[in-house]
Amino acid sequence: MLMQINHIVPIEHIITLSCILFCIGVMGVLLRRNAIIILMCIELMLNAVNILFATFSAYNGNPDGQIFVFFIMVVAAAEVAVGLALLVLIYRNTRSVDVSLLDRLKW
Amino acid sequence: MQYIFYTLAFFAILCALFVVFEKNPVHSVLYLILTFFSIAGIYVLLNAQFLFIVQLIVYSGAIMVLFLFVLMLLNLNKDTEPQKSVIFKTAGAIAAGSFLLVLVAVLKDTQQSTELSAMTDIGLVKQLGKTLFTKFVVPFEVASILFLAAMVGSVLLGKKELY
Amino acid sequence: MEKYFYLVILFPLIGFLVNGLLGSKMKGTTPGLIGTVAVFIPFLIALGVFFNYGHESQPILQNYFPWINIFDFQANFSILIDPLSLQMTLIITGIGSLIHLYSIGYMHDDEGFARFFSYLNLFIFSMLLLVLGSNLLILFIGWEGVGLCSYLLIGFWYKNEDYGYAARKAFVMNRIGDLGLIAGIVLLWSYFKTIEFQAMAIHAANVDMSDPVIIIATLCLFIGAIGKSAQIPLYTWLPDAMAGPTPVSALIHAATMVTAGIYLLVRAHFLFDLAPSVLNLVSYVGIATSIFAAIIALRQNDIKKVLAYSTVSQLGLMFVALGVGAYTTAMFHVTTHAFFKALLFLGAGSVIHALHGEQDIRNMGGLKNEIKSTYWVFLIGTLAICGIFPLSGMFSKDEILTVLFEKSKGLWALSLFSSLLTAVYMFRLLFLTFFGTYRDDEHKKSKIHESPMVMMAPLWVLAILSVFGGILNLPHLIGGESYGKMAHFLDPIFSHSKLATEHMDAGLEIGLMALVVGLVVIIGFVLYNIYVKKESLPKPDMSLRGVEALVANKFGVDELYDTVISKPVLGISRFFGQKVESAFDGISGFFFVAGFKSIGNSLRKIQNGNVEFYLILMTGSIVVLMILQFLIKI
Amino acid sequence: MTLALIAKIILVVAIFVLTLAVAAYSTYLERKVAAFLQDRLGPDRAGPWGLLQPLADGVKMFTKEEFIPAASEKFLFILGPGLFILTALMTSAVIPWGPALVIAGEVIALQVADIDIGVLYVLGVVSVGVYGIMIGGWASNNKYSLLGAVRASSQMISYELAMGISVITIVMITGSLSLNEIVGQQAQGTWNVLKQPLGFLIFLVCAFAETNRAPFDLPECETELVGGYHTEYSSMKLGLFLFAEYMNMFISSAMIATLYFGGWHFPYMDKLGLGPNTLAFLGFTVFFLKIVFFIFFYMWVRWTLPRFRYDQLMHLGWKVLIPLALLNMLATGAFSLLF
Amino acid sequence: MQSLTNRSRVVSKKTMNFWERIYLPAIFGGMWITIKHFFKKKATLRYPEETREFSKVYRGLHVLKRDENGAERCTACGLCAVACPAEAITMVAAERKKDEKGLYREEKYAAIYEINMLRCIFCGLCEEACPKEAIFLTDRITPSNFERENFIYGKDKLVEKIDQRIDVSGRQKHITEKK
Amino acid sequence: MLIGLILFPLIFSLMIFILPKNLTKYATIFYSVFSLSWMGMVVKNISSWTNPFFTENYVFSSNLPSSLLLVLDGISLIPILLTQLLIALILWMLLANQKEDKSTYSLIALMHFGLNGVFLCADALGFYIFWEVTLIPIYFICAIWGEGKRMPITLKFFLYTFIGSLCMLVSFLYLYQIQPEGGNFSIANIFNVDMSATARFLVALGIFIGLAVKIPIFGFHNWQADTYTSAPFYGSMLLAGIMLKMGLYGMYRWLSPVFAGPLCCDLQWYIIILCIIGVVYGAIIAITQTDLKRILAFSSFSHVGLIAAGIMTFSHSGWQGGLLQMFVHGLNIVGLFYIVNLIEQKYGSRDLNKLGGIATQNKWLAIYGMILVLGTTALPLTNGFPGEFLLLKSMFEYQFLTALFAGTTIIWCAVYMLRLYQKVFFGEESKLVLSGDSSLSSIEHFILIIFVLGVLVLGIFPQLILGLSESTVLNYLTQK
Repeated sequence: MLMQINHIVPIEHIITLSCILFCIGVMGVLLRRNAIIILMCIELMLNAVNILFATFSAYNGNPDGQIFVFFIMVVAAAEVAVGLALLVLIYRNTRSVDVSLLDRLKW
Repeated sequence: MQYIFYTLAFFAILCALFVVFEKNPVHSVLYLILTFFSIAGIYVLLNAQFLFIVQLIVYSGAIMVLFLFVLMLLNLNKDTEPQKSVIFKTAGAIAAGSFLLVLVAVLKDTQQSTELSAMTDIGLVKQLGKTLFTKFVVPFEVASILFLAAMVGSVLLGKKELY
Repeated sequence: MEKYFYLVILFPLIGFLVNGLLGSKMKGTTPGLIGTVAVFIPFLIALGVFFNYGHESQPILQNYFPWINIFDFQANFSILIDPLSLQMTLIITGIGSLIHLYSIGYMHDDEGFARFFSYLNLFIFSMLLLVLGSNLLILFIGWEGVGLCSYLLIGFWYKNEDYGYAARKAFVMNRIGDLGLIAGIVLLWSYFKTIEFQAMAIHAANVDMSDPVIIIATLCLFIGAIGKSAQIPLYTWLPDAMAGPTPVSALIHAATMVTAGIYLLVRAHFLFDLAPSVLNLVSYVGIATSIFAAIIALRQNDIKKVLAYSTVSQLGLMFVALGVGAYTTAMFHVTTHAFFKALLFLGAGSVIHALHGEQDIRNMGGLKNEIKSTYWVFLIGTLAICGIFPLSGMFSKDEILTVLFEKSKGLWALSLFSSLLTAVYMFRLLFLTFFGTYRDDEHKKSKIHESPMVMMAPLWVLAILSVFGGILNLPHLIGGESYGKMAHFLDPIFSHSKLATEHMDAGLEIGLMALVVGLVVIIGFVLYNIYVKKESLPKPDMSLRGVEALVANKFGVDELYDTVISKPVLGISRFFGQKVESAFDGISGFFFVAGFKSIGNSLRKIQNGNVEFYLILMTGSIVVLMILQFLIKI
Repeated sequence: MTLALIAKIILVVAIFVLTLAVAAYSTYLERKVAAFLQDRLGPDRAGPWGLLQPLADGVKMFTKEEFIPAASEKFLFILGPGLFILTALMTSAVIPWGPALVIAGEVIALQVADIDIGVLYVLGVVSVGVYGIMIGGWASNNKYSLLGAVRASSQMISYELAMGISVITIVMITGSLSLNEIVGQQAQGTWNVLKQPLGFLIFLVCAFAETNRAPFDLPECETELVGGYHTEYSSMKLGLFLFAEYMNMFISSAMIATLYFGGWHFPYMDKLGLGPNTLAFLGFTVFFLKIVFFIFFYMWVRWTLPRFRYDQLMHLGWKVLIPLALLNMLATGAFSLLF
Repeated sequence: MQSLTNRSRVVSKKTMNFWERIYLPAIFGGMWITIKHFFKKKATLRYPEETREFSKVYRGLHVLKRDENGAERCTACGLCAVACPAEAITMVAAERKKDEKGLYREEKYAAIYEINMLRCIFCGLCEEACPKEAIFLTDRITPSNFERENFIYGKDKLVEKIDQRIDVSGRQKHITEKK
Repeated sequence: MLIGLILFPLIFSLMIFILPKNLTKYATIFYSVFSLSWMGMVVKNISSWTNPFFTENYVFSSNLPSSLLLVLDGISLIPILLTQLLIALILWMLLANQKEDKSTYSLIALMHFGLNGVFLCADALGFYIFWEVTLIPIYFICAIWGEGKRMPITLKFFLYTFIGSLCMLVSFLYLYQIQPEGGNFSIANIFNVDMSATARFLVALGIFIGLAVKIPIFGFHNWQADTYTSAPFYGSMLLAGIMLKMGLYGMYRWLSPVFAGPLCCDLQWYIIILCIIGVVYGAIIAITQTDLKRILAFSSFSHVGLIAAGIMTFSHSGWQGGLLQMFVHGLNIVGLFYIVNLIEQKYGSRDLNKLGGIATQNKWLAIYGMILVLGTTALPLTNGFPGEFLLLKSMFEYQFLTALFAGTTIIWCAVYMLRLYQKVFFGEESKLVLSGDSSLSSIEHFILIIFVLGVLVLGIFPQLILGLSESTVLNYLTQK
């Protein structure tokens, strides 16, 4: 039942879905100033890519893609852990998570 | 069958849009969780059980909880986020939009793929485990080191003495 | 005997090493004796070879090891024994041994006694290399070596800054000449593909006259010679070189080293023969130097300075002779000049020794009674250099004048003038030093003493040589059948010379001789009248005016060089060292600091720290790249 | 097909009812046990021995005033308890309740869905379970509730790790993620608790923490947070929260029993020579007894141990349990490699 | 300092050993204790069905006694009110009418006699102070009420009913002994 | 065999950190002796003096376009010999100075590693990597133990060399990139390409800039004097003695193969002009300097300019003379730096105006100094002469007037060297000299005697060095 998706849904549609999600993520990153939201949007982008991987994996019958999704998740988890820790730290210092305030890196 | 997919896809996109446009960060998080659930559903449709469950555990169960936790910890309710200037907003929207345009254009340009195979059991844990621990064993180990590093890093960052 | 000829070179070297390394531990005069022996044995060897060396003997080439041997340049460490080098060897070792002997007495109180002898031995070694080297590069070793020794010996009393300055001046001036010599060597190599004298001589026979390369090469060699033999414009170092101990002045700056230039020209005569224009230049430079130095000598009051300028003047005469192709004549004058100038210097040294370091002739006078022996030898020397018959100087000088008379009347007249000037300043020196009354305080007078035997013996030997040196190369007129022994001896060298001269009419020769002698005698009397009878003294330098002051001040050439060369060089050096370097600093600073800074400053505006801006920029550029990729397919 | 489907539907309904019933009676049991442990009698007025007390409570809950704070996020405020109970219910789908029944020649497994990643499913659902608390706590717009929610989330995440790792050891031993198979293997061999005493202990502790039970009931501790995340809740929404908690307790007891105590298996089960249906009934009974024991155990512990301080909780989770679990895993791995 | 009781223990802060630090034995010990209590006899009294025995000297709700003839004993002397530490008792005396002879034992009687039960501390001093053995504390419990004013008990509640005499002999004896 | 030359320094450099402090001395002695004897063994094993003597290739991965290709031929033999000798000497000097810092020894060994690599590696990428490796220790040496404004000066030095070497890297990468499929970085392949004249010019320019900074050639020299002055003495020695030779060596090995075609002839001419300007410029500046190290720096600048010019003439005498002079200059300048160091150590200053009369106090130092000064001044029968003569010869044959201009170096050199010598050793003793310690320890004597012997022996038998490279140079130049 489930295994028939590749006969029903054209792969392009899934790819398009992935693209749309990715671009929504990009848009979120660009539009929002809340660092947490931005981080979330990055997660969204990662997920969009994950869909692609999973799709190609399923359509090509090659498990490697799914393994990559797995790795991406690993990296995402690590990224979120560190990123959020950083955010908390930033918040402690600046009382805000507004990215536009984070211009101390400039020299 | 395909309706499930399109429903999920529609739902995912809708929720994703809400993630971006919702004022309240907590709502954003919740919408993102919904998006992730939809994506998990798509994984199921793609016969990727393992991914489905990992998506559930890792993204919904851990990452998003973490987000929510941080949001609550910092008590960032709505309206604390200052708005961007219109220029940046427009620029951002245009950039993202043209990005999508380009992506879709590229996609259009690619050749229509023919269906290749329909191996159904690749999403099973056994199958993935075999691949993971043979072909990808080194990246796997590296990933665990990465995790360790991330853990140590976040613990260190959380320490008060650091700043 | 010839087999062991390398010992000639080796002994002085050994002497140098022994004295240099162990000398400070030896007691008394041991280093002096070692030094003397180390020169005397080579003299004996050379003498042995000399007597073995017949007229028909071929030059002996002794090849020791390849020194520089690469694909396109070879120079062997080899020596050439032929009449010319043999003669020079004899002069060097002979006079060298005498001066060494003299030095034992002269330097015996000096704390650098051993050092002095090691330097002297090193000098002898270098000088021997110079004259014995079979190729230009070995000659160059010696050439530079003697320059070094000259430097070391002039600056022997190194605590004195002025002496050090004089030493450096000598060395640097020599170096200027050396540069010319190197250039010449290279040119000759590239022309002949050899720098061996013999090989070059053979090749030279097939070369056209006035080949431009040869002209430039000979010019270069001549520049070298100018430096070494103290000709205009590089002569100023020689008078200053009198800062060294007097035996040094005698050995190096009168008898041997300064004649290296003459030797070089003689050695390379086959090249100069091909370049008449250069030869002309040689004679012009020579005569100019000769007169110029002689004029300066007229107004010098330092006993050694007078002799130094005299040396320059005599060297000039030799160059004049060379310039007209009278190589043998020049060599003859080199030889006799070595005798009497060494004698004069050593005599002067004896005087200085007697007066405990006093060198100003205005503070002397009447010494002929105090130090008779010295007086006599000095007198002989003076007469010899002035060309009084039958002392050696007369023969050699006369020969030059004769040749010149034949070649060019103008040069002859000028040379004659120069010779007369020689008489003037020499008699002035003699009279002021030994005649009249002692002009310094009596206290000093009581301390005047005659030099010890070890000093006087060489003096007397030299005096004898000065007297009879003429025998070596008597003119046909006087010597009859045994005339021109030296010329005969040297004949194989010059056999190819295209400028070989014929002897002139005997009557004319006698006339010229008589003219010179007569004039000299007249000058002698006039000067006797002025300095002894009237006891007129040279005025203090301060009170001199006009031309006199100019002359006393050596025509201000030192000052001229100072303003024209030294000061600008120092100025340029400071300019480079401070201004230009800091300009470089500035430029590099501009590039590394200011340039990057300004670029950075302008780029910094992009790095405004605004994350959203970065993000939009990033996305925008990705879009652009993708569009490019899409459109252009790079 | 139809029979199986009907059976499945019946099973689902039955389990649903069972779960609710058990949860309901857990509240009764809680009071009763508490009373007994404190030398009291507990509720005994409603019905014989107070057996109708849960019903009375239900009636009370329903009849109480429905109160929604004005400053709250209304939708989320309502969503919170719903989500919580939903996730609590979902877990029961993969638990094998007993040996398979054989009705009319068809084997009907007493399990709603025998998916081969059952363990992961449980973990996943449990990890999602925290959202109910968090949303509810946050939506109350109350400091205490928010603190409760934050505590709940961090506690859940922290203990999930140790729990997951200890479950992994089980998976390592059995080589399967399917709960059914895990039980089957225990039925063949020994119970896992004997192989994994340390893992069991860790799992047990984590189960306590995951269900927010004392001594880990920090998200709702009355003395500090005045009820924590459900401070603002009243009426049936509070009831749902409490209900869900008991459901969680029930499910986690079931999990403990399944993973470590052989599920429906009891010693000498196959020696009895009984029919499959009897056996299924017996098995289910045994399993249920085990569950009841663990529910009792929950209560027992609750009334024995004092509540942790928050830092102690984190200390225990991160610095004791996770390292221990890792060690346990390593030891198990080494052991299974060596022997 | 000498401790008042001998139950105090010196607190030692010694570092715990391993077994103590993992707490498991302690936990199991605690659980053993609780489970022991599980099986203990329950202390609960199912109240309405069962009641607990009062003690002999229980001091409960007051009663104003009548004599054998049914006449009130109280003469409104006010000694009880004076003795009351909580000042819960107030009274108004009145003179007996002729026709009231059967009602009151003496000429003087308490027209109003009130005890504020919210103030009363059931100390029993009124009992002891009464010279006429008119007031006694019984073993009855003061019933609860919703209103404060209902706790001010008047004679209607205090005086024993003619037909429901309350036995206070135990109390009487006790007081007599005390006196 | 050759790999040992690279490996042992690396091992030692790491090992020295592990060893206890009191063993450092012995380890260093062992190491220096060992590396010398290893070198001796290498030379002894050379069976045929036609090129190359040894080739060793260590392939890390066949996928990499680069491998560790070590080649020893006449051109690399001489700098390698020099490196072994000088490193050993510098280590001994440090021991004589009782320098205890482990890290210094380690850094020098690291330097040794890099230098040997530079001189041996015939793979462009490897060459570049070793080239940069040498920068690390010298950076630390200058930055940690330097004096004066060491940080900005070291930074300047670093930036100069680094930017220079980047230009070189670009050229190498270009050369690699234009090769047909399957190309690699080995020296045989990398220059075996067809290029347009402009490209060739630019490539040559890039490589030249990288080398020119290191040498340094006029215009790229600004870092030199400051760095030499501020660096510690062993830093200056490493810089002037060996690192500078890297640039010269690079001209032989990496620059010369690019030269062909008309545009490059222009470049050749420009380079020579620059070199010669540097020769005179440096010499003239040296005349008025008062800091001994600065004089030596400018002297070194002047001398290497001549070497570089000689190399650029592409003549036998220029190349042979250059190789000889590389060796000799390394020996002399290090010896002089050592003497300067001894003076500074004993008398506390290296200012010309504050010194004087050392000859009276310390006769032997004066003698050693004199011989080294004469060697630098290129007096015949000292080692400076044959090389300088050959270089001048090549110059004269290339262009007479230019050469005459360049030849003035022998005059300038005499001027500033004798001025230096006179001011330091002659004259009346200055206060500092009188108060200083005027004795030489036996190890100092030993080290100085090695230098002096080097000056004299090579002066009399320059063929010892010239012979090593003759066939290689012949091969190189005839192939062109």
